[in-house]
Amino acid sequence: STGSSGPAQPAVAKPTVKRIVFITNGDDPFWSTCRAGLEEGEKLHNLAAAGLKADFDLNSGGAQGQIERLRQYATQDDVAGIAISVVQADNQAIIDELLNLQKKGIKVITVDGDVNRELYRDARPFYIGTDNIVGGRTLGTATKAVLAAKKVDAGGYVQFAGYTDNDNARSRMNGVQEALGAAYVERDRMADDMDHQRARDNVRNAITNHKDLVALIGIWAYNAPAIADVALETSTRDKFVIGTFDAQALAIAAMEKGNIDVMVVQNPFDMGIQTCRLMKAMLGGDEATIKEMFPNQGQPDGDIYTTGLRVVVPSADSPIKPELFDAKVVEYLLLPDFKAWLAKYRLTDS
Amino acid sequence: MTATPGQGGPRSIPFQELALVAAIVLVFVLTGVVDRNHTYFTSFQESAIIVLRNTSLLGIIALGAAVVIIAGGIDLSAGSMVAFSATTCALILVLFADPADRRLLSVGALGVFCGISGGVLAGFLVGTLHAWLVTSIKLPPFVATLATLVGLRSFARAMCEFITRERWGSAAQQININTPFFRMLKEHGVWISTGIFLLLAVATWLVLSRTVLGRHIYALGGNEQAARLSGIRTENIKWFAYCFGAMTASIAGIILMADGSVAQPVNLARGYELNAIAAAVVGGCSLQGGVGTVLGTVLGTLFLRLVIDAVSKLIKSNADVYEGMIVGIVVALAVTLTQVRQLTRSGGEFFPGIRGLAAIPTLAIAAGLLAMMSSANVELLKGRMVLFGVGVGIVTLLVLSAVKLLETQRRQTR
Amino acid sequence: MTATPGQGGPRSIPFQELALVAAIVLVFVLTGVVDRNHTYFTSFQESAIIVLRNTSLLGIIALGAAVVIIAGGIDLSAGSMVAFSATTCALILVLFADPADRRLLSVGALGVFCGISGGVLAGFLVGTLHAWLVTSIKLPPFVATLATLVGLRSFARAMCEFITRERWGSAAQQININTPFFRMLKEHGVWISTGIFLLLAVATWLVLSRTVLGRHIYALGGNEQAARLSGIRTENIKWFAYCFGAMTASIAGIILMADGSVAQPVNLARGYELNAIAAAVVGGCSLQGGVGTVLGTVLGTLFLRLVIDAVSKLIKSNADVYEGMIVGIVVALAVTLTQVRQLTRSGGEFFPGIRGLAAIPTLAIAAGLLAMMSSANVELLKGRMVLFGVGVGIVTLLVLSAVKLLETQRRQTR
Amino acid sequence: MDRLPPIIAIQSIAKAFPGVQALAGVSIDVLPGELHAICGENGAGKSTLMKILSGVIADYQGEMRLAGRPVRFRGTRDAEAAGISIIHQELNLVEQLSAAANIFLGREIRTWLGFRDDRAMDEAAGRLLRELECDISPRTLAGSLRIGDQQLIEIAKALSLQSDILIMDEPTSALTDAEVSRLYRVIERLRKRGVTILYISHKMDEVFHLSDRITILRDGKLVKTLVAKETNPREVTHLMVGREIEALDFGRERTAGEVLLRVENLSLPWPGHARGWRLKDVSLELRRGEVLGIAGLMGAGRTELLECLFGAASERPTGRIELLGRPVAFRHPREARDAGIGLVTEDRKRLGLFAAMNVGENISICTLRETGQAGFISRRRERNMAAATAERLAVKSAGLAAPITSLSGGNQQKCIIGRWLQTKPQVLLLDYPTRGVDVGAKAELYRLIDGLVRDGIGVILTSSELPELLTVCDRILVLAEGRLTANFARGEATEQKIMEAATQARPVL
Ligand SMILES: Nc1ncnc2c1ncn2[C@@H]1O[C@H](COP(=O)(O)OP(=O)(O)OP(=O)(O)O)[C@@H](O)[C@H]1O
Ligand SMILES: Nc1ncnc2c1ncn2[C@@H]1O[C@H](COP(=O)(O)OP(=O)(O)OP(=O)(O)O)[C@@H](O)[C@H]1O
Ligand SMILES: [Mg+2]
Ligand SMILES: [Mg+2]
Repeated sequence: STGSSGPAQPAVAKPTVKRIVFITNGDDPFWSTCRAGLEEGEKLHNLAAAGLKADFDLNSGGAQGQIERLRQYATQDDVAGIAISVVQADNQAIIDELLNLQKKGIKVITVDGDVNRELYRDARPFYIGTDNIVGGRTLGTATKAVLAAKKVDAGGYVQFAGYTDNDNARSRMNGVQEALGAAYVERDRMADDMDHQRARDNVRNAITNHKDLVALIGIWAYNAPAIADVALETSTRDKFVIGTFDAQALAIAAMEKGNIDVMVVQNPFDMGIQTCRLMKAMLGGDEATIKEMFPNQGQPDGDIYTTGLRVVVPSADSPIKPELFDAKVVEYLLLPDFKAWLAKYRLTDS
Repeated sequence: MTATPGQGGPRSIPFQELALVAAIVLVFVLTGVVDRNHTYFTSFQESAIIVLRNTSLLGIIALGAAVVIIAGGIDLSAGSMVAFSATTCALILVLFADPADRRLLSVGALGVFCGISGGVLAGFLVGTLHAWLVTSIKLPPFVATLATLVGLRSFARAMCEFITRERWGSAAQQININTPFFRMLKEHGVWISTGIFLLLAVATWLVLSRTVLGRHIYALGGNEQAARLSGIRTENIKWFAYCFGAMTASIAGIILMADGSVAQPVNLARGYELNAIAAAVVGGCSLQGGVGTVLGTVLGTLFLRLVIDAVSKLIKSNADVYEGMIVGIVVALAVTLTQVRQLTRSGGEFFPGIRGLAAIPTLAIAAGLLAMMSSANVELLKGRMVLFGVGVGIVTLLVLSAVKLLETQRRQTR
Repeated sequence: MTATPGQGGPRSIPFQELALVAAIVLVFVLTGVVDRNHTYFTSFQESAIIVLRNTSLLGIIALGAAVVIIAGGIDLSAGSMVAFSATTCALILVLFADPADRRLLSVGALGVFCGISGGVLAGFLVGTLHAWLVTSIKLPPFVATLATLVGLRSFARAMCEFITRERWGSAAQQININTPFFRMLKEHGVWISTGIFLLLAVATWLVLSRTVLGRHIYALGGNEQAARLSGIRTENIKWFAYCFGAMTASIAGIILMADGSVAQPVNLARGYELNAIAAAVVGGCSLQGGVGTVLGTVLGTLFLRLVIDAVSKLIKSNADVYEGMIVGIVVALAVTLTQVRQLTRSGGEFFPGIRGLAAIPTLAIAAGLLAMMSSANVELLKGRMVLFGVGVGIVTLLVLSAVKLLETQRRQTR
Repeated sequence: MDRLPPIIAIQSIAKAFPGVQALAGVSIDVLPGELHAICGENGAGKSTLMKILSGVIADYQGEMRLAGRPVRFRGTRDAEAAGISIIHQELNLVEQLSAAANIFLGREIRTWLGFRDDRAMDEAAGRLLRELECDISPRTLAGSLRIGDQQLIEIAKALSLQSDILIMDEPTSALTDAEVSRLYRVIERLRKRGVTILYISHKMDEVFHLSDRITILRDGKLVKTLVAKETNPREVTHLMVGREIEALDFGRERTAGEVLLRVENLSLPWPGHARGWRLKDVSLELRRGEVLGIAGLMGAGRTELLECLFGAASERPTGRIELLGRPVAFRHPREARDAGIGLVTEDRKRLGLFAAMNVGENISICTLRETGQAGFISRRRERNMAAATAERLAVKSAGLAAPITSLSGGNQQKCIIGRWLQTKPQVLLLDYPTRGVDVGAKAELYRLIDGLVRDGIGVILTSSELPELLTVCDRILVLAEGRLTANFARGEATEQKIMEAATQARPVL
């Protein structure tokens, strides 16, 4: 068993081993995949040789939790680098802590959740992750395709997320809205404060409250199974097109049963790997690798490394076709292929 | 807390329950009428199912809370207990499942049985722990269950990470349950949970109102020393009460797990303990102990959930923002109701002295803000919201001040 | 709750405080030594700052909780009050800021002043509301503050969404605060909050132990009826206590807002009320009222936070998984400590009857699981974790059984 | 009689509580069928001994033989099984439960299904209450009963056991003379049945009226066991306190001064009650330097009357109250206190003491403002004032820092009186101050009261013990069902006349 990857570290390891700590923005299974990637990357890029080890820290305490952790790590002198998925892009306090860490010579990058780029771009040198607005557009396009295939050219839809004003949620929702266009009316954006029970109740209420719904959009990973389940339980599945983000085990199961039309899947696994790669390079002063990852550094958005997006559809006869998407950004996968990929890395979610 | 004699005594309890029934009918009809879609009338069944699901779930926990409260104790740990039992059950499933099978599809009947009984057993053990802390270590129930409230959840999280790491090689913060049995349970979720709820309610009613044990529970809550001197083994009664409380919570935990087909210790059922206590209190249980009924608790739970649901029908979007306010106001009003007779009779004033004077603006401001915010959902008030809010605030201020004046008058004339 | 006579009585309080001091020193030294980075010694200042920051924040709330508890009440709403005052303050800033300026950079001195006093005023109003509900409506404090616990937070959320929608056109669930003044506050966050904390502590100490008001608070908590019949205006004392409780919370709210430079009603300071009560209880306040000291509360808070910090030093990452357990165990132990003399001297048994018998395996299982999980952090136990856990479990079982046996022996010989 | 073997043989039993040695090697033989009285000052250990005997206290030294067989009770159930039942000194009722439920609490009658049989219990309870000549319905909530009736429920509860040894620990402390004589009749019946009774009381007349033998305890030690016929109250009280109590008659040549307190047509409503009022048209005046006694049955409204004068009544009273000529209408005890009135409550534990505070703090609680300025307390002056008071009242305690709970009942009472003396009151209201106080302490309290009125304050004193009123008071008013029914001057009052006035419902004035 790979106990060493656990939340806790051997107390007698040599202090010369420096830690790279990955701080998440929540405790979604999404992150277990990312952690797997991190462990993979640790081996792949042989951090041990460089006297480094990657360490995964799940923050379930929101902004305060992240601030608290960043402060903690600032005091621990075996921490060499921090990779963080910022929970609030505009949170000045988090920015301050990031800057403070770098003042102490600790390398900091953002992964998956970036800071507000207009304001705080220089709070971190690099960002690794999805472009959420693109992700949103992709999901919107796919959903629209299915709607078109169903001959539904008007109606309302509701988007579900943990916090509707969280940065990545907002940009995804905006992307979806943009892509679905004016023909379809956004009835509501429902927040569940990451309470799964409430996530379900939100869907139930949406269905009873808005009579003209044609699509239900799940923005955060756990919204997908919530939507699918409720659609099933209220036997209204055929009334809605269901498009969701990420691929929780439950969501995959739901798609197998045909209860989800499309999943736009990020690649947290790759995020993990790339984090190790970049961190090692930054700490080892390996400019070549950095150049390789960020070829057009200095130019606009040159500090962004986008990990791929995947559109996963149940089967080949889905109305969603590869040519709808820009192949450079989006990888089109059928569910079986996607599951095969998961199996390859013994993953359950993505 | 100052005792309120006679409150909820046999004579007054029917009153409480009748009031609740009336309130429930009222809320139902009103909502059905006011709601633009008239959902309650048009799609009665779906609405009923939603309310039932939440009611039965909360109700199961509330029954436990009620018994503990009637016995003169308090159990703050219910929410954590729910998470704990769900996690325990899930982890047992993990151990029974093939390590490669992270969706727990491969768990057989034995695994399921062990899982469920494991969860319930966990409840029993925690209840025993509570009883031990309270009776042998002599901790006040509030402290003992406060400790487990914070302790159990983190215990569950730690276990979850540990076992998954050992079993799967990588720690997980939540466990997805696709085990066929629980999927099945989920399919018929409402009916099963409602069934269990009613079963438990009837059983609890039998125990409380027809058995000697029940009488002793009331006696313990009413006057512990008297109970002890009458030869009642009060410690054992407490043992029963806390075990009952914890076990109902653990049953709810398993249902919740099946319903969400996930066990997530971090925030599963956070704060449910307070809702359960609130439901019991709304149902007429007195925190001084010795007072309360099963029927009242059931009605209280139903009322609470119905009101919450009604609001989500009326305020079409983001109703959950208002849920807390609803619960708070309902609780305050319900308990006030149980006192109203004392209040009026004893010529007690509502706004005595400066204290009262200070309370008036407070209430006015609250009313004004509430009006302003809720007006956002009313078409014809759009744009005039601030005006409306201020108006309501001022009116409240005037009305309350008038009351205050009258009271001062009355006291002068005396 | 069963009264525990003499608990924390005048004589035993120094004991409590000395014990706490000893415990604090012990934890500090132990952690400093065991921690592989020896952070406490190598970078004492940073560590101290972290602990101080958390201590002062929790401590400010704990002081309020302590006063309410000593006065014989309870305030469950502190956490929500924190969120409420922070939101109020932030919203006032929003109103003062230019609608285009969502980072609230353009707020001037006046705005800041209004914001802060608005937040504190909110505290005063809520405190008044509590006092009114408790004294005039005669709600039990538990119920009254339970209602505001759930109500205030949702009220804050609703206000936040409403005002931002009205002002900015789009509803926000959180407000980022970049106002220069609060940035400045944040820069020197530790010192300011620590300063306020100490100031409040000294003031509270003066009030409680040197003034008539303070003595009356103890009297009220000790025996409300007698206090009233001694000519003490108990309602006004309650008014003070609840206002003090709410206002300390609102001050903490503003500090927390500045420190996090965000006001997020949804989950700001969730559960702080329980930590505050825990700190007060650890510090020797009795929930029966009439017992407790400021020094004890301060030490209790420090101890609680220090232990939590120590764990995050020892367990390098994800320490917060264990935080709950720590708090729970510390609280249980601390209160047990205050009783330990009664327990031993009154010849009370630890595991009486079947109840005791049932408690033993419970404790053994808990111990075993704990050992198993914590063993994951010890290198040489890797792989033997399960073995170790089971071992510890069995040992505990045997030891406790032995105790049980001895007790049975002793009662036989009697 | 003495030839019979003792049914209870208590052999050198000792019991220590933290701080106090409640019992030290007490040995008593109780003969079958006798009524054995236990006498002693407060804190002598009477109740403790009885608690041991009835299994309430399980850990003690020494041994006990029941009809020759050594026994050691683990709990009350063991004792009941062995045929011992007890009526405790303090009321132990569950107010939320009915009278019947209280009577059968812990021994509920079950149906064959194992469920509770409430009807059977109600009937049985009805029978018991009728036996006690008490007409309350078994279904009424215990909480809504008057103290006296609650006491009778306790007695019924003990009788329901049909046990052959019955312990009565101050059963009459809350009973009126009428109810007491009822109790006497019950006791007679029990004794005919051959029930052995252990009887504790501070009232000598009861002890001598009932008992065959009297055992006297002092400071937890056995002093002596006497045959009632061969001794007299004087000797018993002497043995109890260890010194003579000069039963001198107080109040000689006291001269009443100007009117301090005038009450006209005071009425106190009692909503939701058939009678409708607790007090009706009560008029009285209290002069400087006199002790005004108020007699009446339990529930007559004595406490309520004092509560009204003190602004502490639950309802708002109507009528006119003048203090030194100025009309007053107190809404809060604070106002009464500032106006110069003090009230020493009837229920010491519930309404008087601050258990968590020490002696000094208990004495000074009413006069803290006087000690310092601007709401601050001057510890030193507080201590001095308290010390002076404690000395003046001769409070026996281990200093001002001693916890109040460590004092005997009488001394606790003195502390509370002292608390009010510090407020320099014009009028002092004493509601049954000698309740549960032993003879020695009583005498001291009488002397204290006498001293106070001679210093020129007015005292209103209630008591359920007529001799006490007759000894101490200059005038005695009688309350019956909330109305004044008689007004006797010293000398013209006799127990006979007072009882007549107290039992008549219609006013004669
Ligand atoms: N539970 C207890 N804890 C501590 N001390 C106690 C307890 N019960 C009794 N005592 C002490 O033991 C001594 C004897 O008490 P006990 O009640 O037997 O006296 P008593 O003769 O019944 O007095 P009274 O006439 O007032 O009833 C007293 O000093 C009392 O303070
Ligand atoms: N039915 C009742 N309901 C509530 N409280 C009562 C009732 N009857 C009496 N009390 C309270 O019990 C206490 C004493 O009872 P009671 O009415 O007998 O006073 P009392 O007439 O002064 O008699 P005593 O002074 O002998 O106790 C008083 O405080 C009174 O308010
Ligand atoms: Mg006694
Ligand atoms: Mg009285």
